[in-house]
Amino acid sequence: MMGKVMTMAQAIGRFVPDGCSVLMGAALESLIPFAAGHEIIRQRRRNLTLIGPISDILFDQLIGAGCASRVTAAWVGNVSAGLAHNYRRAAEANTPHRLDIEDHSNFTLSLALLAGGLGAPFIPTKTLLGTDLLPGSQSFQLSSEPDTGAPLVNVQAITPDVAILQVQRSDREGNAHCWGNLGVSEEGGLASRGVIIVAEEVVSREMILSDPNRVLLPSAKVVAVVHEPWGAHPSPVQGFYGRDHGFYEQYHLASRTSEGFEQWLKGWILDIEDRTGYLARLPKDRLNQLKPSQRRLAAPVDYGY
Amino acid sequence: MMGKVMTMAQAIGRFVPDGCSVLMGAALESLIPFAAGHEIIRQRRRNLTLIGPISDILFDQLIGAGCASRVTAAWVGNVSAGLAHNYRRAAEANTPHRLDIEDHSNFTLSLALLAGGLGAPFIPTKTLLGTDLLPGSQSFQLSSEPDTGAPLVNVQAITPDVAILQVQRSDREGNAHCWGNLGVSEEGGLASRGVIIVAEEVVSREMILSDPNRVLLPSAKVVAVVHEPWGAHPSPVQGFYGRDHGFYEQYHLASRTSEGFEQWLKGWILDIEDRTGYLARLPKDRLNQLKPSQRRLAAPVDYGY
Amino acid sequence: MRTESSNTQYTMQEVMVAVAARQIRDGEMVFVGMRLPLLAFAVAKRMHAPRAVGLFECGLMRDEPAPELLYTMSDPPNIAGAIWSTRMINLMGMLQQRAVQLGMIGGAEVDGFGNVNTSYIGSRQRPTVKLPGSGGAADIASLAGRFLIIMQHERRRFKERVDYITSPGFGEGGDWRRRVGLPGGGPAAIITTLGTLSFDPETKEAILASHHPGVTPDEVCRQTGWPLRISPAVHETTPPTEEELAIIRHYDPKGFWTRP
Amino acid sequence: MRTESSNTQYTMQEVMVAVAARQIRDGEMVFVGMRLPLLAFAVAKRMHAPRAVGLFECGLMRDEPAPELLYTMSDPPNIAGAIWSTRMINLMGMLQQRAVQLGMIGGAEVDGFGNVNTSYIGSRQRPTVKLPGSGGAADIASLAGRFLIIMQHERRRFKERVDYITSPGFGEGGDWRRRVGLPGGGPAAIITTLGTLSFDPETKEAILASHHPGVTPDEVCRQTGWPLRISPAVHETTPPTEEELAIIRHYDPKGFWTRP
Repeated sequence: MMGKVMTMAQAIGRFVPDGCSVLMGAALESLIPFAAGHEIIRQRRRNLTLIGPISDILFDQLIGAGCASRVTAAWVGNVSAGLAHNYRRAAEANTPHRLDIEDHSNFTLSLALLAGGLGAPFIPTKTLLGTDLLPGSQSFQLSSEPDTGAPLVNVQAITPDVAILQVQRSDREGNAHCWGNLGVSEEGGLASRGVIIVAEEVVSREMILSDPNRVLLPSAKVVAVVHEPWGAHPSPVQGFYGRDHGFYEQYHLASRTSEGFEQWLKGWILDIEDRTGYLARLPKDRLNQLKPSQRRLAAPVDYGY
Repeated sequence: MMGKVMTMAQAIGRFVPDGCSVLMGAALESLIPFAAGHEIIRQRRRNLTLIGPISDILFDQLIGAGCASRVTAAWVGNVSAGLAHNYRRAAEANTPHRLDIEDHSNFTLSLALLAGGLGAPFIPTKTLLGTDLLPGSQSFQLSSEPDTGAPLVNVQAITPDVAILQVQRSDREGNAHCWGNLGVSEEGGLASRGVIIVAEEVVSREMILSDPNRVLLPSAKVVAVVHEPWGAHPSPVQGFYGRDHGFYEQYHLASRTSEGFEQWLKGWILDIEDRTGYLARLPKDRLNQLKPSQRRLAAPVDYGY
Repeated sequence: MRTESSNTQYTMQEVMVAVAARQIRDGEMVFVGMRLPLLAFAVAKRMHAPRAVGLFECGLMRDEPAPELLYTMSDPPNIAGAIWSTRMINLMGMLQQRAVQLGMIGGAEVDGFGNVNTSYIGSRQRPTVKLPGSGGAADIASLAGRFLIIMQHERRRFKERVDYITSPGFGEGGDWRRRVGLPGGGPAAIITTLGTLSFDPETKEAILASHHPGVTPDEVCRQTGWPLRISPAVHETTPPTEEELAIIRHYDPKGFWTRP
Repeated sequence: MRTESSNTQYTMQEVMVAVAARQIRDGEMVFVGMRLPLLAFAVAKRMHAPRAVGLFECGLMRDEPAPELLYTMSDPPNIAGAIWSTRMINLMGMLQQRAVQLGMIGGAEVDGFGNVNTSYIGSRQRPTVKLPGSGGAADIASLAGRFLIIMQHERRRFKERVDYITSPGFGEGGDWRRRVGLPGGGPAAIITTLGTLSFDPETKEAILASHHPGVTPDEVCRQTGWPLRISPAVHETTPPTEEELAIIRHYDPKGFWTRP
């Protein structure tokens, strides 16, 4: 029996087929699984549905590379630098091809994933009433409170085919520890049919089980564990590395034109074999600069009895 | 300005008035705030609505003491020993007085509290369809899926006036760490208008903030912090003490008759001033026997950057 | 109250644990209830289902049984070494997602379609006996792929029709579950102190499938409050093996749950 | 692009931060948005609202500003020392519970009733400009007790009617919010690079409340795409004090957000 630990190429090859729906960027601006996204691009996946609250340039890259036919998101852009150029070109000019956009807000996307993980068909809310996100959307149904008749929006459940979640550490079965802001990591993982865990460290089962409250989700959901140090760069991973702000800025400038993006894509993804190649292409000492300058250990916790 | 740290008597006196709805026993069989319940009994509160998934004899004590006019729960009994005698007497014979029972399952109670914390009017589910919990209940509304017409149960939100949550440690503002099975502690705290934190240890702000993922809920919700070591006895607190199974058994036997319960109540609650008196009444060495025989420290976690 | 059979002494509770354990298939997600199911999960893990995963509604998931006897599912030995310690709703959500293949519940009353009452005996307004209520049992019965009912077999508990349906079995039989909209598959068996009942695939009536060693089919019928159908293939329950008994007694050395 | 006024040099972004900070009241729960609001929260905490609490939709709550400049709200310095690191939905739930008194959002287009567009310029089917979308802004606008809109003041952005309502202001004015069922109180102010607009309590029209130092009411009107009403009490915006500026520059020493 093949275990769950595999290379990124194997994980993407087996669990992210053409046409599937994939949740990424669940922790918002941190823990973004860029290494996984880049491998999806390298394997030239097509017609993916990208799902995520905001994506901070990962979705922009996948859209520009032609992998996505649909985006279900609250926000697609470059958080510290501005608009997402490939997203714009796709929406405004069908370049590289047509892109369907299912607009959510951060709240409705998290409700949709929560409903998915709960096995509930929808969850009602009062957000977005009166906005232009509602008319014609498949994500929302207008409804009303049975007692008062007050308007409600029923947010329909989302159940992605696969979630790709970056974490600090995991054992070989996918029992994983994750810390920092969680965004929709838990709801998204529970709502998805399978989860690919991308871990900075693969550690012993004993280490993970020493702190079961820190475990993100049940390993029964996990189909693959990829050991990929620096897998979230340029986004930050608490305790491991900070955010590479300059990288976002450079991408923003490079991707202003289709040609500029093609060149960026070639240099940073297509001409490179894997994450090791990507890291080697970073300026000398960049990784060192991003490493924590200070440890900040959590207070001890005793599970003894 | 008076801070949030106060005695149990002060906290119950100020924040658990007659007629209010109070959530307790949110972590099911562990972390049950018995010390708080006993103080409610000593202060002779009346007409409370008790809310909790199961209560493992705490609700039985409050019902027997005449504090409750309503119970919203999934289960009221003695988990390791059997039925709850006071609950039976109240339901079967209006002794000591009439008790309204709002029946839930564990899932619907957690959905109701989740809805309360989300500010959603209800959450739909398929549990309980066809059961006798539905007819005539105010907690549930029969509905159907808009697309398919399939039956649904809309579980109405619950927003308790106050939640009493036992935790391992808290700072003076109510930033609290809690570990072990959480039950509905988080949903229940977020759904409630105020939270009383009962802590085994009151620790520094720095200790709590060293691990913000371990924090149970926002301290802005917390109205009182009570430092009450052994406050959950006879229920267990991971890392602090185990479950006193014999105590449950003894209560079960003592409470078989109203007279037996009255005597138990007098001995363990009414004739005692506070938790210190309660602990002093326990057999010599009982507390030592319940203390952990082994430490099991969680693996270190680094929030550094 | 031990029964002699072949060379081994065992209690009816031990038989029930062994029978329940054998219903757990390898790799399944199992919603483990209180008391005997806690032991059945441990036996199955050690015997034939090493990859089964146990879900405890208080907010725990384990892929190894706790190392010592559990009086409640929130006991410290069940928390330490869990693979997930979380909020109850996450486990209930997995149940509603249809990710849980098997659940186990107890009951005070059951009827011929496997409906279970743990709420009110007599009328709801003025019950003769107020029972503790659903806990998570109604959710397991509503949503699990299939579930086991584990009960004391007495005529007053095995009623033609329960006074109150807390945990839904097959309702009025036939396609009742589909009609009322319940997603789970319903009860797979009633494991009692006298035998094991399964269900007719069409009518969903309970049928006597096996009688425990030392118990005749007739005795089972006498303790059942409706005319109990007997399977043509009815047989004596395979008693717990030495190995099964050893595991049960390892976890419950003083017989807290198994020697009542 | 600094403006000289009294003795102090400051940028329009610094004015905006100071004006936004003054809207935060002590003890309030504040949903802090990206960019300038990050700084406004820090200024308010240090100046007049020491007990304000900041909510960051990525899943963080803080009662002290992060010790260094944040490029995004998930940056490591915002996580370390948070009073709660959790799931997004918990913070959004507090917003819908009406527990959050104030939120701050940005925008690409706004209209005279404070409706904000951050989604589509032109048609939805074939937009001239596809903007990033709502993020959490539509939720803040829908649900917060009140909210601030912080924007570049240009005629093409201040339109009689926005092409698309992402974040609802007062809709068509009057009691529109109540009619469509929005629980939050709506926009309290639009803080721009030229001045501050408040809203008529009855009609809910935007009104020029103050113009920033060096800017005339006339200039503000010229940069506004509808006939902007001017408050009878219109006045010059109180410029940032030395103390406010010191705090802003402590947190943004290189002017990443405040010297565009």
